[in-house]
Amino acid sequence: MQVKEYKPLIVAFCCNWCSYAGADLAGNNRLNYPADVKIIRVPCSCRVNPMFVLRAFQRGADGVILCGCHPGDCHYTSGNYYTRRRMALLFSMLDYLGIEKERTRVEWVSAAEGAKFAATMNDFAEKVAALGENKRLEDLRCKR
Amino acid sequence: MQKITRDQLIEKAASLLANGTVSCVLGWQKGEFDYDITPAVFETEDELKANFVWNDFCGANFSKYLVSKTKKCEGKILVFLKPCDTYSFNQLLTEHRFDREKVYAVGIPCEGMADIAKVKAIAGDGISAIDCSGEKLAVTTIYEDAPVMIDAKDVLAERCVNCKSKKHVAYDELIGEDGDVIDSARFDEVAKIEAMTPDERFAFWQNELSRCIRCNACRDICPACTCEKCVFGNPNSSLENKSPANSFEEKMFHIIRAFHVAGRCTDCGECSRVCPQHIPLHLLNRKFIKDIDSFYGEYQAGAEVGSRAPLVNYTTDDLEPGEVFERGDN
Amino acid sequence: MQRIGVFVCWCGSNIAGTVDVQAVSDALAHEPGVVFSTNYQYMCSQAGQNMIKDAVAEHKLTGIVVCSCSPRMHEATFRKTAAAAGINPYMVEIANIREQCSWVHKDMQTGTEKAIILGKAAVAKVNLNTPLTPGESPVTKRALVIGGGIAGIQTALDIADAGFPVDIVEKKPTIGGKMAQLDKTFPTLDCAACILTPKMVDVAQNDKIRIFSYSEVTDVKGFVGNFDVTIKKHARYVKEDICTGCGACTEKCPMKKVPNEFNLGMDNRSAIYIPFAQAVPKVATIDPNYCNMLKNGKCGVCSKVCAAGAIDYTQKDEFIEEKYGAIVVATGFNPISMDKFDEFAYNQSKDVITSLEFERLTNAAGPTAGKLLRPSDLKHPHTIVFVQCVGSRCDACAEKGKEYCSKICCMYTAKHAMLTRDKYPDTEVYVFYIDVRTPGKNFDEFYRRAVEEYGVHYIKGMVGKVTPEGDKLKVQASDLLANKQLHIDADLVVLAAAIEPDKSARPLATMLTASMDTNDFFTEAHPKLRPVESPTAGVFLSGACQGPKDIPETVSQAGAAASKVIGLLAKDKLTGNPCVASSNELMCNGCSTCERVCPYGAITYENKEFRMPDRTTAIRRIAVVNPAVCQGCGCCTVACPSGAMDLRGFANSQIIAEVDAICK
Amino acid sequence: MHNKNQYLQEELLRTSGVNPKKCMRCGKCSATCPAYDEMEYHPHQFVNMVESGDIEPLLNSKSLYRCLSCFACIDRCPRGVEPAKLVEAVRLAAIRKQGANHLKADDVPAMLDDDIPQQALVSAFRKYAK
Amino acid sequence: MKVSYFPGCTLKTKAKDLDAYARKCAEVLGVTLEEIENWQCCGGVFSTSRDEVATKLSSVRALKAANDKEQPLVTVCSACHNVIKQTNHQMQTDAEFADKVNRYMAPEAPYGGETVVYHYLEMLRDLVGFDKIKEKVVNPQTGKKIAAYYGCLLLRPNKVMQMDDPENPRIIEDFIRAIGAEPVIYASRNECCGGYVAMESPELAKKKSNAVTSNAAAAGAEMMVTACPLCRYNLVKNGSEIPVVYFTELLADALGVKEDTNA
Repeated sequence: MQVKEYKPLIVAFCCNWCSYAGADLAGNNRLNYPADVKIIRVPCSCRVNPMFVLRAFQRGADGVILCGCHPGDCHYTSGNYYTRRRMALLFSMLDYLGIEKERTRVEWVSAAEGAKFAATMNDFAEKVAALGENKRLEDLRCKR
Repeated sequence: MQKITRDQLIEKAASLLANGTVSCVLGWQKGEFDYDITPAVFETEDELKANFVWNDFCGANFSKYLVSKTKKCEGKILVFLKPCDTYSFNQLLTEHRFDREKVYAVGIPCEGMADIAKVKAIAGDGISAIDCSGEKLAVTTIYEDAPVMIDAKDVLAERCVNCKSKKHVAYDELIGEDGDVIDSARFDEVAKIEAMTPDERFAFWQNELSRCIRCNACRDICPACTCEKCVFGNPNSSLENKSPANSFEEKMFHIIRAFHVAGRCTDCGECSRVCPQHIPLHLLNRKFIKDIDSFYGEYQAGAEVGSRAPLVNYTTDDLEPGEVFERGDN
Repeated sequence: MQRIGVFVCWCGSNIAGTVDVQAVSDALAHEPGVVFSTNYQYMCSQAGQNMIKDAVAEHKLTGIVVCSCSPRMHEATFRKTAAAAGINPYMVEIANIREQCSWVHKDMQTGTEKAIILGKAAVAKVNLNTPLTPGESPVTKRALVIGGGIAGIQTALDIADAGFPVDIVEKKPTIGGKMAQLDKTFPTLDCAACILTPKMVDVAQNDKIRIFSYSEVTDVKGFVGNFDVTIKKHARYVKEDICTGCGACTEKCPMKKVPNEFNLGMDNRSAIYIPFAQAVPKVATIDPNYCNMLKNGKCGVCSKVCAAGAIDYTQKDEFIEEKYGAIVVATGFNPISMDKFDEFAYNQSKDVITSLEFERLTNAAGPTAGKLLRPSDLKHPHTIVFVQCVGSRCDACAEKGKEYCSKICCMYTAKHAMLTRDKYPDTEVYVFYIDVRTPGKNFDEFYRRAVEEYGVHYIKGMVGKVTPEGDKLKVQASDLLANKQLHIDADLVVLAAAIEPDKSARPLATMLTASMDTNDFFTEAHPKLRPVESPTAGVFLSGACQGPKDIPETVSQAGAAASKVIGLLAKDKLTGNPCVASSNELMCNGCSTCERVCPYGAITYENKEFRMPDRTTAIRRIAVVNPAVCQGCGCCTVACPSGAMDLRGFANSQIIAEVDAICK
Repeated sequence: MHNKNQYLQEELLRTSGVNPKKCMRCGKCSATCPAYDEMEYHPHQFVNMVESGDIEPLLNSKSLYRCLSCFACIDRCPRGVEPAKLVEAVRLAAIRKQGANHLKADDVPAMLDDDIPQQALVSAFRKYAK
Repeated sequence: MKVSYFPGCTLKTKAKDLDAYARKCAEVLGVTLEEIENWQCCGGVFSTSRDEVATKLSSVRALKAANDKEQPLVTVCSACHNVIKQTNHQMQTDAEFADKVNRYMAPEAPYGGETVVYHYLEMLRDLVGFDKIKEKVVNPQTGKKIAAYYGCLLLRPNKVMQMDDPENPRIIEDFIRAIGAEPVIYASRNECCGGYVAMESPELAKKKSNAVTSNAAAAGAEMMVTACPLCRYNLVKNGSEIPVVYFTELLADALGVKEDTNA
């Protein structure tokens, strides 16, 4: 029997102003991180609806990470403060339902932090890979 | 037994109808069974005398009905509010969901409501009548001649065992005495689940939520769920789904529902009361309330009109989403 | 169904080196909606752009996906290309296969696979894109400056100089602000009045500038380019246009025991008064709290002596409504109250004063006609102790004072000390400091001169207690460098009180939906790059309302704010960002949740009549987004419980389509 | 820099609840101290010396017994450092040592007069002895 | 109105008059002072150290006794007041400390700082009201120029004591006005008299006390009032030029019960 190498699928929501630019900077500096990470650009981390996070898990993502400007640096002044509350509660609820807490993360990455972006993605991908496939929040109908 | 009587309430309603203060009354009426009490609109004293009910099964929270009824009723509506109902009442006012001018709210004390499941556990099936007027509940079944006498304390609904407040936070008029906010143990159950291992938690909820038949009763009764169009019924929302096809759907529905009411849920407990599958849905909402209290400071939705709910508020030094797991973690 | 063209860029070898561009364009050709797919060496080049234009024409494309570098690099380029080709620029999406793919992955197979997925996500999004048109709104070519101190004066003059009309609203009877109360200015020691009053006259004489003195803003509606402002003009009981400012009334007024706020209560004025000789407008004002005529109808002297007939005891407050395109906040500062710092005995002795009071005591137009005499007995003080940082740099847990450095105190104290030693060499001057902070052109040199040439005693340490006894102020202080406790018998103690934003700032911020920090200073749109703009479009900041500032800094910020205003008013129309929120009124609950998270105040509510399914009508409260104010963060879309609120260009359905495409 | 008094320092900071890092070296505590002239080490020095780990001189100094516990430095410190709490912590560290009482019962009679109130006596014992 | 009362050791010995007048005046003002049974000395000074537990137990016992009767706790002596109020505050805010205390005392219900502590002056201001005192004055102290002496313990640390503005207090001045006299404001009213250090260093106490009294005299005071026996001792012993009396004595005089008091 052939065992296919397990590769986690990670969805990263990045705010346009800081984190997406941070990801670009990681690219400019040729800092590697796993290709398993796929970035979706949103205007602000506060645009990310918990529904999107669940949707990603449903469709087969193994980890979801949100990146935004550092608190206090939001392009829209306060967006990431709301993100912080929303995701704190959402993650706590997922944990309460017994879903592995390492599958979700919020990280603040500025436009200057290309290295932090790459390091964060490496670390997150590694943690998610260690957990293996997302079973607890999967929808078998959507499996690859 | 409730401290105030049906007659007191009818008398109050009749006099408010008679002097023109209100044009209709939102009250309880008997359903198919004595314990199956449904909300109804009364317009005359005769109707009240014939069908109005007030007993240990009048758990229904009328606040939500005001959203549609105030739009339909010509004059003012009289609504009877138990202490816990007044929180939902305020929360809906905060969200501009009905016109306060069109409501005459009468606060009534509540000694706690009975849980029919607990009654059945004692008296058995085949209940033909329940008399709540005495010191004890007299439950008559089709199998026995003599009624089974049950102490109301033994069959209190979970939400009443853990009653958070006997204080009315909104009313135009109060019948009886006002009580106090109670330092309840309502978060103990949540804490117990939190103390489990992730595997145990997963198994616990898998077991509970797998019973969900997606009847939407929890949503339909919830006083925080008054959306003009619910996301779960909207084909464009990506959340629409009519049956809990698999465990993802079950979880998603309940997570999103709890999240939608987070910071707005007054913990009235109606969701668990009406769940035909006896899923402890209040434990999801209470988890958010407990988290909100511990992360952002105590907040009781509906305690006052116009307060800023925790999810539409922030401080610059809120805790980070990653830190929520460190708190109290072994 | 869209007709989408996919254009994969090689970026020379930047992309093509790690991504098989042919495989990408082939794979994407089969995606739903894609009718054309190709790749080219440099998509952003003229040739590449022409290729897109041609394809649009040939294949009747309605949407474009460019797989290339970051959208932050060339999104604008390709949007222009699309517009030139005749399709809506917002029908373009970029798949970032360079910065986020070819540059971070080494393996060709991995890179190609990821590039295809990113391309698919972009295609999925474009399938749901809709043409967007930026909204346009007209610009009212008039500016409002709130506050008539040096910040407001300079801003108004600069805006007027560019040819735009400006109104200044000042709550006091005259413009001039704090600078008018100062004696000399550091580090050049020119006289404040000599440099300020000509500017005040310029304002008065400029036909582009109107001054609403003794007035305040009571309501602000609207948005950038289109503000509707209500200004309340307090009744001054003197007809402004008739009064000549001769001053006869102030001389004859029998009520002369009114504390003179211009001299900080150190002397008295009459009930009808002109704050100071060079006031602008130079018009008398009757203080209704003290005027006997207004209080009990007995007097009327001023009316009798006024040759011009300007007195009008029946005048009422007046409300003026005016439209503005831009608003500049220049509300300034005040020294904090010394009540919580009574270890310095400010409330117990007249001879313990604040630095601003000291300014008046040394000012030729002040209560002592410029002679340095102490308030209690009008004697010349021979020992003066200056205390720095009173109420500044306090930790929040000390529960009094401010956490920030007030910035101007070190320099003005050096100035006071130097001037005192210059004029009165027989006076011993002590300055107790924690740190001397003098960053600024010629600032440290100035401070050193105070020490070296003028012999001011600078002592590192703080005063702990001031005990008035007899005609002395016993000062107990520490000298940290000598490790000694000092006891000085002083004649005058001067406190460098922390400064705080004017009390009117907070209600004003609420009216403007402009944000403030915890100290009530206005927040700038970006601390480095947009320091004179508030996050609220069309609202600009000038002077100390944004943070402690000295005069040169205030004037430069005032000019910067003016140039921003001029830039705005020079436009005939404002073009907005079309990626804004909009609410589906059929689904809106009117619950106000979105309004509470909107940082721009872009959401308002209106009651609208709806036909209900049962053929009745009902009035419902619904949210309305002002597209000119919305900046498109999308916070409201997540806050909205019913999903009525969505964001154009980043709609729920589009993001979900991207998620689905990535996870497929 | 090696701090040989690290354990004692941590203990002092913990029991006093003082964070000397908040100190901005303004000297207001020493400016306000009524017992300054009788002290070898002054309130601001307590803060600085504990922070730098230079604690022994303080332990052996009479300054410990001159603090009047008037709390003026606590109220007037603009940074909320509360030096008196640190003096108290160092003093306890000194007198809690075996035989290190500063005041012995035998010394007391000589200090008394007819009018001295009891509270002075009990206070002195609290402050000087364990 | 009934309140729990903690007299303290000095009020049972050297300052009996302070106590006797306080009791008599309370009677007149309609307050019943119920002395706590078996109270123990508070220790005279509060240790701010978080690991000092045993020395604070006597204060907790008094607080707990008042709490059991659901009464506020009133003290007259500034030192007792300071110690008890600070201990109460520590019980409220330092959970580790409160836990230790509760384990040590093992009360039926743990005590968490619920008792409200009043100084007698606060009781006059907040529970009785200076207006009411004014009404009850039969012998107004008209014409007397009186300097209030707060010392340190009444006001500081302000975060805990929460009695008045620590730098510009007015509670005693208001009291002086209520009994018909004229308060004299002077800066040293919240400076230390030398306290217990008087035992070991009488010179220091003399210096501090003289600074206070001379400042008050220079401000035109004819008399000083204080609430603290140790303050009074230091001021008087070190040769105050003007008399120093307890505020309760003045109050008793104003209320016309000075002669009836068994002081």
